[in-house]
Amino acid sequence: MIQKPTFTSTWKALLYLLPALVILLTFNIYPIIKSFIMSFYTDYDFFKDIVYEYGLDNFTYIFQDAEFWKSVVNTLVFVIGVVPLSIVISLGIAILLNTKIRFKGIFRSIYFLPFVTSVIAISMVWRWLYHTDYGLINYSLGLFGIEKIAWLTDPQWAMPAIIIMCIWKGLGYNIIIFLAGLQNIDQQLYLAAQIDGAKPWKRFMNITLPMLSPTMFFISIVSVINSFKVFDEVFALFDGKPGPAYSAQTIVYYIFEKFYNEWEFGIASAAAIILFVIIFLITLIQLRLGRSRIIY
Amino acid sequence: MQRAAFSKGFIYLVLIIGSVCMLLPFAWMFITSIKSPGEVMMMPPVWIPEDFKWENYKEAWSMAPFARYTINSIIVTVLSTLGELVTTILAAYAFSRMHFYGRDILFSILLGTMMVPGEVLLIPNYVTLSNLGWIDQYQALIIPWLASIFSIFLLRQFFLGIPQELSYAAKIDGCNNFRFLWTIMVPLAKPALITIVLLKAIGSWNSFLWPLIVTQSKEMRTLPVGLTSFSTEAGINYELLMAASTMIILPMIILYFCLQRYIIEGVAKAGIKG
Amino acid sequence: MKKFVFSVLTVLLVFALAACGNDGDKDSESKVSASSDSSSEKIKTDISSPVEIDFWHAMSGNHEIALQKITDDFNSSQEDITVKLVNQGSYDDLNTKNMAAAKAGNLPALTQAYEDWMTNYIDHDLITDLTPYVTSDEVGLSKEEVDDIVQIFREANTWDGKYYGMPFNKSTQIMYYNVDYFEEAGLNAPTTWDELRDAAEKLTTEKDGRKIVGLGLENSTSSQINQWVLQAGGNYLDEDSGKFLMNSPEGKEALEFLNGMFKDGSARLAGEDGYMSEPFARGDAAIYFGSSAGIPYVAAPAKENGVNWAAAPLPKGKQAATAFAGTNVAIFSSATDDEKLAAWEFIKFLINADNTTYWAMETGYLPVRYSALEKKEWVTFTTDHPEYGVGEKQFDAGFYDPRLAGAYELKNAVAKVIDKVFLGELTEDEGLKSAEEAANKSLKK
Amino acid sequence: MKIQLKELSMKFDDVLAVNGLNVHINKGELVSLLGPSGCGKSTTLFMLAGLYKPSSGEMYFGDTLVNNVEPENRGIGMVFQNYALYPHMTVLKNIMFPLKMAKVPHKKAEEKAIEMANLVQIGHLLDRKPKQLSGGQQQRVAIARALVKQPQLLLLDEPLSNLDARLRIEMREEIRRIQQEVGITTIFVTHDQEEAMSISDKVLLMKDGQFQQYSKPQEMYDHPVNMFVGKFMGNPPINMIPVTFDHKNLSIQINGTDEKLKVTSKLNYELVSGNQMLLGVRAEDFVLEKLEGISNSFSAKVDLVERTGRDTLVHATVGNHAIRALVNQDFVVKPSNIVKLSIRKNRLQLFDAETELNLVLGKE
Repeated sequence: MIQKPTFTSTWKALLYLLPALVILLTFNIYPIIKSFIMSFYTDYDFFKDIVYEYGLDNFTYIFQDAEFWKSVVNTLVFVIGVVPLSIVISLGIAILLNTKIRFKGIFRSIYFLPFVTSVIAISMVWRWLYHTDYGLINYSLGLFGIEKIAWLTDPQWAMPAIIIMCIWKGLGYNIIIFLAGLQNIDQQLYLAAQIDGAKPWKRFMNITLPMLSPTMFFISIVSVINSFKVFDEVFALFDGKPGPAYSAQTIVYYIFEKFYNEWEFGIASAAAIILFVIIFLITLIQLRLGRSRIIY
Repeated sequence: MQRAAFSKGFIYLVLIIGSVCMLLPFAWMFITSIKSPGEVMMMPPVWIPEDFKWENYKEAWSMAPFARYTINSIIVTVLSTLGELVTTILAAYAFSRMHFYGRDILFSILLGTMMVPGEVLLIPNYVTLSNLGWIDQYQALIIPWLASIFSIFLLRQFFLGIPQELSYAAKIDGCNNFRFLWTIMVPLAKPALITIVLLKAIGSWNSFLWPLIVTQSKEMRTLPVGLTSFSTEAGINYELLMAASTMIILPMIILYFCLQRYIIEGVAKAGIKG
Repeated sequence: MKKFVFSVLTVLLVFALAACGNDGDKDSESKVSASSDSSSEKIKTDISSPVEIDFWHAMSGNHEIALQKITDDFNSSQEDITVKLVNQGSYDDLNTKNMAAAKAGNLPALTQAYEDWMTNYIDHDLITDLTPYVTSDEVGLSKEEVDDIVQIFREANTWDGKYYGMPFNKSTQIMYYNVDYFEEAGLNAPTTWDELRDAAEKLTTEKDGRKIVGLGLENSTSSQINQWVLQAGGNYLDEDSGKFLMNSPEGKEALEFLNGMFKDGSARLAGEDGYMSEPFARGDAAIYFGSSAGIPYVAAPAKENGVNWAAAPLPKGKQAATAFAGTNVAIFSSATDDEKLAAWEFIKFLINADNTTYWAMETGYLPVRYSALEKKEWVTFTTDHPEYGVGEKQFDAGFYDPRLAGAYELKNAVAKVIDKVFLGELTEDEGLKSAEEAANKSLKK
Repeated sequence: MKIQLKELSMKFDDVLAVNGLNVHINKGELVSLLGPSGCGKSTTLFMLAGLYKPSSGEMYFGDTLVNNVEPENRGIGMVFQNYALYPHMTVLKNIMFPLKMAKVPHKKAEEKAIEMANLVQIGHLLDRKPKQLSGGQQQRVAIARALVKQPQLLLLDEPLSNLDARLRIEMREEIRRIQQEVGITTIFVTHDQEEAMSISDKVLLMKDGQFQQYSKPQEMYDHPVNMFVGKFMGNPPINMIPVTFDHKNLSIQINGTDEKLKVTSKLNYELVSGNQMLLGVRAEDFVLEKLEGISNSFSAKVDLVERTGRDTLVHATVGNHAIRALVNQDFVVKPSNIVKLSIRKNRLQLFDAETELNLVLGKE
């Protein structure tokens, strides 16, 4: 059904769009453009809103700033730590939940529970769980004879601490999406494979995984993008600091720091643009890989 | 037969261990919240406090203006959710059912902006709001969140799935666009709308960075922001901290258990289509 | 998916175009000089109509209650001025909000401010020169009154001979120690580094399954490293030449001293406890270096836990040095004349001898006037509570943080490096070297 | 209400979906718009409904030009291919919806809706939701909803295509019954020629947006104006045998054979472009004989005999052309028999090979 836009229809549609557009233009589009422009401010009086100089200095600064590279590395470690593990665990649980068992609904609800809770509140709880001397985690490890770990105060353990908490929090979301994907697989395929003599493992490798590839693809893209933007968890878990000796500083934290603590708008904006470009490139690569891997 | 029973047992075992891991933080939060200060720091940990110190809740509640925080959180959550619902319905209708110049380009631009990390928007937005004189007022907490590209996208997809003929039929039946939207499309899109409302409500209730930045006085803080400042005040009185955390998390858990079917279905749908 | 990519490219293009269209138009404007000759300014000396002013602060808990009391007293003492307290969270939050509000043009009349913030505010013409108020015949302070303000605090509020603020909540580092533990071990409160080290080592034990550390330090120790450097006889930063001086044998000595104790476990940072006051009050640390403003935070829980404690001046290294911290009050220049005057009236009230004494007794901050120290209430009070008197004993050893513009960034940058040394990620030498690099980098900006 | 379309055209981007349609529909008639998919029949219907605006041409309802009249003001009812029932409303609410929109008082609207539901025989299903109904029942609800406003014109867009074979026949009779009971002018879109033949007063046949023929169904069957119409109507399809025309003797010779037939029908010589033609004969119009010597006949070799109970369908070859003939079931014939075929009187069509037009002059 093809209908052509007309002047009248455009005018009418604008009325419908107006409320949303006013908000989105003011609070989404304009700030993006503004931030982009700001990344080229090299000499700027924030209070008087005067820009004395434009240039690429901010980008030069960032590329030479070891702190920035550290935060890039940290973010990458975080992404690599969270995404694959989370996908593997949630896929495993989703597959178990997709079998003929009882209390399926209850299990599903339990796994999803962390997703609805406040990052801030639950991070406080994790801070308590991670406590070196009185935390439940070290106590449990102690039962297995493992020495106390200074999760929140040892720079080497800060990233693992945050990764564990984020996996815990995000697991339910992935499980739900995997379950939806699993339920979309035609059961006849399994019957056919069974008749062809495929054992469970073979059925998993040859039916489940390939048929699940679009879901997997979706989850990996979403998780990677979200993981690149991690901030709240870091902020709350380390009580407003990015870990001991900045050991868990992520890119967004770097941006935040430059913005709010140092008032370096140009540098912060430039870092934000770089983050955007990184996410964009990685998504492109994923799309490329996805195209050749996805079976249907 | 035996093998099947064995593997079933194994499945239950794994799922139960997993569930325990998922629930333990909540349980520990609650247990700690009713302990006495002495029990909190005891090793090995105390699983059942000697007596349940419910007064921890009272103390935490009175140490900071949590009543005010709660009211603020409710106001902000309710108003921004309702507002977003209206803007989303109207915009999704325009994008899914109306033909106008620049529709596809506009939609693509909006979708493209979803890739930009939200933190980038904070400072320019702060400046905009302060120019409007809205800092430390409800407007600042609500108005920027009255529209969401993600929600519009989600609802548009749902609207596209409703047969075009329905709108033709309604047109012939004498129903104009606006009325059609509210009497036919909206009731039909109920599942999608519930999803949008729930995700929004959860997000709004839990949001942190924005209220932190645009509120100045204690009277305007929402619960998560209040909690962080409380955490500095409470120091390492973990029983009070956990009591406060419980109070913030509990409403969402209740909401979740009442409406979990919609939330889970909604996430599944939004995920698959998105 | 092609569509998706296309859309993103479209967005990028839009930005690029927007960027091109917008630059250049402001280049021609020249920088506006920040300095202005304010001493000759005429000020308003009477209030024509009732004024309400906001005071943005970062006080919480007991401190906030005490401040509220003084403010209430002020509000009921006269009719024209109402001061409204607005808690802005932490100090960092307060600074952030001041900056943002300056931009937005909705600054309050009054704020708490550290010296290095004030340097920055002065650069941007944000705060008012208070000299005309101080020297005013009608509303000013007499010579005696000016001299009554503790000298080091006065100096800290003076830039080029002009007052930009008045000291308000000033604190100093003091040493808290657990009397029971010291008695048990037969030790006296340490007065030198060597004694400190010795005591810390001896008092680090395990008791009933609980670990007790000899010396407990705040997490902010790295940003207060200048105190240790000064004690070691070195210098941190030269305010006049803007040179970072910590990369020196004295700096190394300070780092090695601290780090040595961290390494052998006789000292620790508060870590996940946030502040060391609680663990100390719980008996988990034998000695604790903390702010005098933390006295109420130690006293209350210590009483609850039955911990006996006392306070003493910080042990000396080559010399005695203790950081004076805490903020001043300043008036924003965006306020109207009436508001400025109202704010000035409030400042005078806030730091008069009675109130500064009351404030000090309630909070552990120091009285900011010499006359307060001699007040009978104060003398009695400090006799009953000797810990409150420790701070004033250190006035001579006091120093305040460098006030260069960008000092805040510098301190942060250096602290980050020092933290790495404490955490064993860098050796002392590496730490000093990269601290110098970080400092020079932020000085150059 | 009579309907008149004058030079009606619709263009989507570069595609001419309907091209210069001129039609006159009398009051109370049921007209089928027939044609293969993509021929423009639905587009025409949507223009009549006012859902599409024609690119050019005029539409008259009665004497009123309705080109710019909004759908709701045209006095039409419409039934969609997928019924387009409002899924969240009960049957009653669905039927009442148009009345509600017209601000008919609730009580009266309900009465009318129930009356209409009874007419389409779903009075017992009023409280159900559409999902709980069978296809046929949904169909009836859709019709009731379309008729409840008492429109002047009823538009049906392939209403039977989603039903199974038996239900389709039942509903088609039902639609005819209701239409005649209400006496409403009705336009019915379908791609099924049999459906169109059985239900309509008149059939409008279209192809690629072009008008082909507009006449009574039997007339269209008996006298297609061109090869397309001939082929589209009837099952089994009409036999088309290439022939060469002998103008002098008024006879035709089947190409590739010596078989000649005399042509007795009157031909429209103005349409002739050469002597290559196609002989069109419907399967039932062949007369089959075993015997030699029957005049004006030709021989063919039997390939296959299909018996379907009522009829016998004989597949045969003449020259190298396959033909099909329906014969009386008493007639016994076996594959590889040679049979004689003649054509019933006045039942042959001759199409010009180049213009594809029917050369036989019709009655009109």
